[in-house]
Amino acid sequence: MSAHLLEVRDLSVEFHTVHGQVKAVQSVSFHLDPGETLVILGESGSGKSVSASAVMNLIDMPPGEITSGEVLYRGKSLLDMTGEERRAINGAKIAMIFQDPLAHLNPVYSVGWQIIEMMTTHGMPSDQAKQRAIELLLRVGIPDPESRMRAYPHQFSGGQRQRLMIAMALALKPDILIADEPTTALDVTVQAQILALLKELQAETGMGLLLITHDLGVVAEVADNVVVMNAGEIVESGPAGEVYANPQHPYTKRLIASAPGRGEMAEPVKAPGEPLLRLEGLSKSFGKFEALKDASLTVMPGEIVAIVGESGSGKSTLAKTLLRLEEPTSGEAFYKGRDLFKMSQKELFGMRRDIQMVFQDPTQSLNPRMSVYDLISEAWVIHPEILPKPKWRERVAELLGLVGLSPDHARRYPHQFSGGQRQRIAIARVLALEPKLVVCDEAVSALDVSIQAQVIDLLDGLRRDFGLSYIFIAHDLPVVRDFADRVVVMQGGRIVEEGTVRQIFEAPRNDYTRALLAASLDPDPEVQAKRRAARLELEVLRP
Amino acid sequence: MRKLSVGLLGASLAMTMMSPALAEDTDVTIVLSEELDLIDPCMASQSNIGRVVLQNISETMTELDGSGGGLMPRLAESWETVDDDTWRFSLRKGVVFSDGTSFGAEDVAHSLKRVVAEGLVCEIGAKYFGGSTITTEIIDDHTIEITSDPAQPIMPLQLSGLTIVPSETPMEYTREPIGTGPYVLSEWNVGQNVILTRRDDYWGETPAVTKATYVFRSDDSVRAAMVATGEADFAPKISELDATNPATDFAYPNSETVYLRLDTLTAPLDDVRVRQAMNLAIDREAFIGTIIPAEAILATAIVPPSTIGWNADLKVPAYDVEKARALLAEAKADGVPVDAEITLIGRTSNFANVTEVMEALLAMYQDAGFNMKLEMYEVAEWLDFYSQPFAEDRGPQVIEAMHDNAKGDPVFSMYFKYASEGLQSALRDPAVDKMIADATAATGDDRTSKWSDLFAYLHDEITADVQLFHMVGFSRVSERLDFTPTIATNSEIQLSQIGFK
Amino acid sequence: MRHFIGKRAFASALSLIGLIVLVFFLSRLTGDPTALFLPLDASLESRERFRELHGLNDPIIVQFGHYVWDVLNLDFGDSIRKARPALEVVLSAFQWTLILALTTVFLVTVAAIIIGSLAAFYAGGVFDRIATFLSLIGASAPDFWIAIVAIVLFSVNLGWLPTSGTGTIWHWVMPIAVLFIRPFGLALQVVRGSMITALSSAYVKTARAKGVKASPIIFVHALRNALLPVITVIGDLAAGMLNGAVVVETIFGFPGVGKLMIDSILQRDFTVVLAAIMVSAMAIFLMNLLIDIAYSVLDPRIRY
Amino acid sequence: MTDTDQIPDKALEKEPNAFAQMMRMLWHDKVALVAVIFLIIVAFCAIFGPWLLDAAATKQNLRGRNSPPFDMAKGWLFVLGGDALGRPLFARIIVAASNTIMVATGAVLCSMVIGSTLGLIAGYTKTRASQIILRLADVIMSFPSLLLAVIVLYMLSPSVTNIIIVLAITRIPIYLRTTRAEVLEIRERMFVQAARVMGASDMRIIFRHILPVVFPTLLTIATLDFAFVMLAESALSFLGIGIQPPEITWGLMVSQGRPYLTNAWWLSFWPGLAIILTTLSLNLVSNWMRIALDPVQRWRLEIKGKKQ
Repeated sequence: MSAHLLEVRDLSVEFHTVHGQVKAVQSVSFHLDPGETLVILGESGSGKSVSASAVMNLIDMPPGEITSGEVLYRGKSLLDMTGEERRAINGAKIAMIFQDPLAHLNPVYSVGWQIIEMMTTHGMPSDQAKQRAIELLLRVGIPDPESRMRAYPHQFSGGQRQRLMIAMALALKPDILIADEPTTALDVTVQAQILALLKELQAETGMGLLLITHDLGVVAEVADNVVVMNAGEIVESGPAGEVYANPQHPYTKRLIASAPGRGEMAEPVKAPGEPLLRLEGLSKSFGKFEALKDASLTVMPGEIVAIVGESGSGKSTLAKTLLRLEEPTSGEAFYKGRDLFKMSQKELFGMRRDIQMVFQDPTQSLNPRMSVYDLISEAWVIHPEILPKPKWRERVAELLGLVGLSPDHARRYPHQFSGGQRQRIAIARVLALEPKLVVCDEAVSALDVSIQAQVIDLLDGLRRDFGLSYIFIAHDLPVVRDFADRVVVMQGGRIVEEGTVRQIFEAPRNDYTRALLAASLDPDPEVQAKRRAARLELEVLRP
Repeated sequence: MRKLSVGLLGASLAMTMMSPALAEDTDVTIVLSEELDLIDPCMASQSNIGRVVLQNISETMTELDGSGGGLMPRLAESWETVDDDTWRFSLRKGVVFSDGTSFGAEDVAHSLKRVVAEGLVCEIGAKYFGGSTITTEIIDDHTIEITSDPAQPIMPLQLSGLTIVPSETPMEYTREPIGTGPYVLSEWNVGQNVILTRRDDYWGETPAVTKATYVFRSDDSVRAAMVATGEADFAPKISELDATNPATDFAYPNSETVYLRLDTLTAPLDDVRVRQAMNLAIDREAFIGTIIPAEAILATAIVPPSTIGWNADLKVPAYDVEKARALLAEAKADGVPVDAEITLIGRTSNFANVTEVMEALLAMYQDAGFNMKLEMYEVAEWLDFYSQPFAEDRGPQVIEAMHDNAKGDPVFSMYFKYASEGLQSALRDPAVDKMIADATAATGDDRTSKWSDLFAYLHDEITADVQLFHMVGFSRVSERLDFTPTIATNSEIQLSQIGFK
Repeated sequence: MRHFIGKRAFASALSLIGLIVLVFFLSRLTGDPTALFLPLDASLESRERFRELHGLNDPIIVQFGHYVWDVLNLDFGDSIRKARPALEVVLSAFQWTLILALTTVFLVTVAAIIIGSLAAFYAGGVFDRIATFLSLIGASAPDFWIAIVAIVLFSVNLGWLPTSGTGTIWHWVMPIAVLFIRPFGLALQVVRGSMITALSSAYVKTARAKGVKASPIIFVHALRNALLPVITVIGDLAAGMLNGAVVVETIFGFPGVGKLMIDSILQRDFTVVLAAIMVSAMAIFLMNLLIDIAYSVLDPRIRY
Repeated sequence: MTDTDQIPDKALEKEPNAFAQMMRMLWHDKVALVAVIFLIIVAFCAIFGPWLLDAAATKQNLRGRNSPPFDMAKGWLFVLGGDALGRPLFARIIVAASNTIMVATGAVLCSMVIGSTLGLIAGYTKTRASQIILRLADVIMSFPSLLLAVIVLYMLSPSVTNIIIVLAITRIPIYLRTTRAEVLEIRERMFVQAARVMGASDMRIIFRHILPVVFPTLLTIATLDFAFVMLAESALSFLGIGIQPPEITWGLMVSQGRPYLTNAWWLSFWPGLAIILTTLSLNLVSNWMRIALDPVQRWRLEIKGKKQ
């Protein structure tokens, strides 16, 4: 039997943590051949990144420790090699790119220097390396490479940075490229470009691509074979199409089932009288930069209005301005007929009860030094008229029950919960104020797919039960499709299109909306293959 | 660890490089305790300035022999009284200043004028000629008459402190002192050293030392260490604790007297019994050889024994706590508020071990039943307590002070410390005022006995203060020098007296 | 950049003015220098004359007015004690302080960076523990105590180094070594902490994935990123040293600005105190500016 | 989205309380443990020392001065020798702990409270007040601390309280600048915005949300500063403008014993050693705390003993 390009056999990794030994990876085996794209699919904590780190010798030991198994590169055991030998393979034979290119590029050295270093480290003369670096930048689509070589990572956009990472990784034409969530932090349109680039380069060099992701859409877009991981173990593997069409393991089934974007689309709500909120010509500038230009929209009672757009589209600025975390440059916002921006401190204080916000990252939006009870009851400390103190304990328990947590959890602190649980706590806190309108700023974007679905269900249930209205800010179109009544599309600080979900998803009028829809990835490999073909027709994607 | 290796590296190199630096073996290095602010001859009464200037750069009319030989001529060859308030001095001929001009009566007159000039604060003027008006009359180039109002019977002694500068010297501080002495100031590297070099055209004997370098270290042990390592030849002031090598270390009486000034103006210290109790309550002997050098002498007066009129009959009060307590009880019975809290005020770094001495005194007084607390102050604050005007509601205060009189006559002390108008006097006794005035005007044996009576009166009759110790200074002299420090070392170092073995 | 320097200079000038006003008035509260300058026996008239001569009898606000006017005419007054222009007195002491401070800071920086980086790389290991422990012991001892022990040991007993003073290069060894110890302990800790953070950062992971060797990872990739907080601390240390090192200067007879300052304070030589503050403040301002420039050189993200 | 994100889920049931966890981490770092125990002993001396040994510590015996250490003939109090006035050094060191620790604690607490309050204001508000506070910090920083000492001690007197005032003032900028820098960052964090959205007042945001997050940093600095202040106090004593007898502190003892270094080394050695050991312990504890309070670093203390 000829050796695989890369083979991982029976790998187990343990971590020493506050909570004792944790088995991050247990008896994991997979292999990769030249020209193959193998995707490791898993949610956070599944051990997918740890497996890849083991291949690259990037696990910090301690706290991590490889307890069993082997990693073979072309039949040679990597784990038995000396540090010197591993270094010779790293970069030259097996290269890696990461999720957050800004953090993974050294901020204080020019990108040219960093790309050249990859080659000089492995013995290439520096003038030759420089020549090659320029070629590489050109190849990954960085315009004007000679002068851009001298620029620093922060001077590039997110997509460009990932291109730089790719250029660096491919500098020595490695046999294997490991890509750890390479597109997770990127906008959908950029994600599509990066994935396309990776595929192109793979076709050119014939390298094996090991891609790690949590996104079924990415699997559908690029994978030949897929390995599904959960809680440190491989639960299922096989060709991507087969796994999707015919999942065997319950976890895989659940994962596929919870993928958003295939539910019923909401029918437009008939406007019953006065709008709850009406924005008129809202603008916000930071110095010369106009983050928000002349935005107008209305929210009816009980309505879910989604605002979609990519980074820099002004959707978060809109939310912050609305909540008066930022002062608008101009414009008006009528809440129940009164202008939010002209309110006195006292009126504003009253309004705070009615309009609430759920933030993107519950880890950051919950004060780590307050217990769950303190977090939720703080609402009543601030607004004592809502509830008399003796009833607090009871109500906290009630609210926790409402969001699917146990009353016992009131004594605990945020760091003792998982991401999804934390977001539930954040929602319980919002409910404590009995608001009318809740602004959800990317409230589910940081969550795993299965948890995302649960939180969405929770929000939807609360709307039914309490008649809440939502402004739902998101970049993820499938979620919006399932949840929203109306959709507002923003680009460059402007609202470019507005309509019911059906209008937007089925008959988009704006080019940008169409590009967004085209770039969004569908979990079904077959659907995705069709989209890929369709996308090629849309020129807007190519700058 | 790293530091050590730096040290080791440095050291090994140092051994090879440091040795040849010694210049001519007739050069000396003297380490003083303080950097000089000024080198103006009219400030030479400050001890460190004096140690550089006096008799080295600038000479005086007369000179007090440090080894007990009395007053000797220097630039004045002889002197006589003309009448009660006028003295005539004959000056030495053939003396030239270091700038080439020759010395004459003109220069003496100018020097006297300069030390009391407005717009120039001269310490010599304030110290020796304060309160009297001096006029001069030039008889000829080498004869001068000096008149003082009021009369000064000890004018020649006072002139042993007056540094003579050429008549061209401006009425402002000079940084280039010119004098008739055997040395000239050749370099002054501020912050580092002062260098004197020998003159060829000096009128007297040519001294052995060719060049003297003065350096400044404020730490006692460093100064001692410098002589020990050969970096310096002479440290006029070191700590007793470091004076452990009999071959190099000398004790010399430094004319300083430590005493406690009692505030006789405030109850309960206005009662003589309380003051006596304060004298009886302390075990003076216990200090000697422990925290006060063994060579120090118990004092009965504010001036050292070499001063005229010093009264050998006065006895150091015996240590008698019982008697002290009895006196206090007696005073208390008469309604004296002996329980009032007395503040014992000390001056930080006044002399070696001052803190320990004050702590020991406090403990002894508390033991004898005094209600006392100790406060230590740095000099500026301490002066506020020590000098008039006193604060109104100060409460009873006992102030530690050290007084220096190296001039051999009590006149330089008594008025300031005991007269009603005296700046540091907490005594208001008309009898004392009269005795001081009489003694000041007297001459000869009459003067001696008048001072002697005053000391007896102060010590035995009114117990004006608590006299403690006549102090000694310690100095370290390199073994290659032939030089013995004397009482004069406290104010001057005559390089011409230094020889080599 | 020019705008930034201007803004910085303005803020510093503001602080300096506040400082001068504060020092001027507060220092006057500690009594006047007359009693200290004149002998104890000096008569009240000569005291009065002294006060008159140095303008100490004027109302304090008038004295301040005179001072400000003189300073605006670049006259920083004369030292009462030394009868020399105060600025001249201060500058001659300051040159020594400057050399001492710069040399020490340079050595501290180099040593702390090298040892601290290695300690961070081997965090938890033997080297780390020994380096940390020794530097902490050094940083925990009173400096005057170390200085005197060093003199007794190295000069008197071993005769390796001169006790004190200036002159040859060997005179510098002990003052610098004593001055070195405490800042070194502090800087080492900062370098170590900052390097641990940098070494666990994502870009170091990238470098490892590239196959870069350990030493360039430490000294090229991590170090430059770790230097910003280090530079801040070094800057603070240097600023402290530019105010003089009183203890070291006192013991080693080193003619620096710290000893000058304490002497002038104790002797109430206010003009010298004020001039010294101004000179130090200027030096510290320039140094802070240099540090800001160093920031922007080290980290291209920082632009003023 | 780290891989260990979900671990707490599993550990939820057996989460120990914070104190027990701290103790466990302390147990794993033996050096820090020794340091903490030493500090507890020092604290004990500081609290009970004067009460137990004051009489012994002030009993003079001029004729039995500078008695050498380890000579048990004069009683266990003289185990470290006697000082220049024949008082037992051991007793004096224990009694002096009181003033020494009081000065250090007082100065650190005062500067921390004042400095961090000003820092909170300067960091939280964007108004002119923040600029004024910053300039004030600059002024204090460049104000010669010795001059400050002379001024305060001249106008008042060199008592323990006034030494505390002097030292506290000079340390204020450290806390001020650190707090401000932290607040500037924390102010922008999501949970602060969340509180603002709920209508929380500025006071509530500052004291309930920001301060608890800054506090561990302040605590670490304070521990270090404690050591610094002790050394500064002894330097003041060295220069003769610190605490004056008959009060005693370790710093004063060192500077009083300094002239005897060559012939009675123990006079300044033992109090010097007390200072070194205390500051060293504080530094070690501070180091330990920096790790123990940092969730990212904490594992270093957690796993020791289980592995290696």
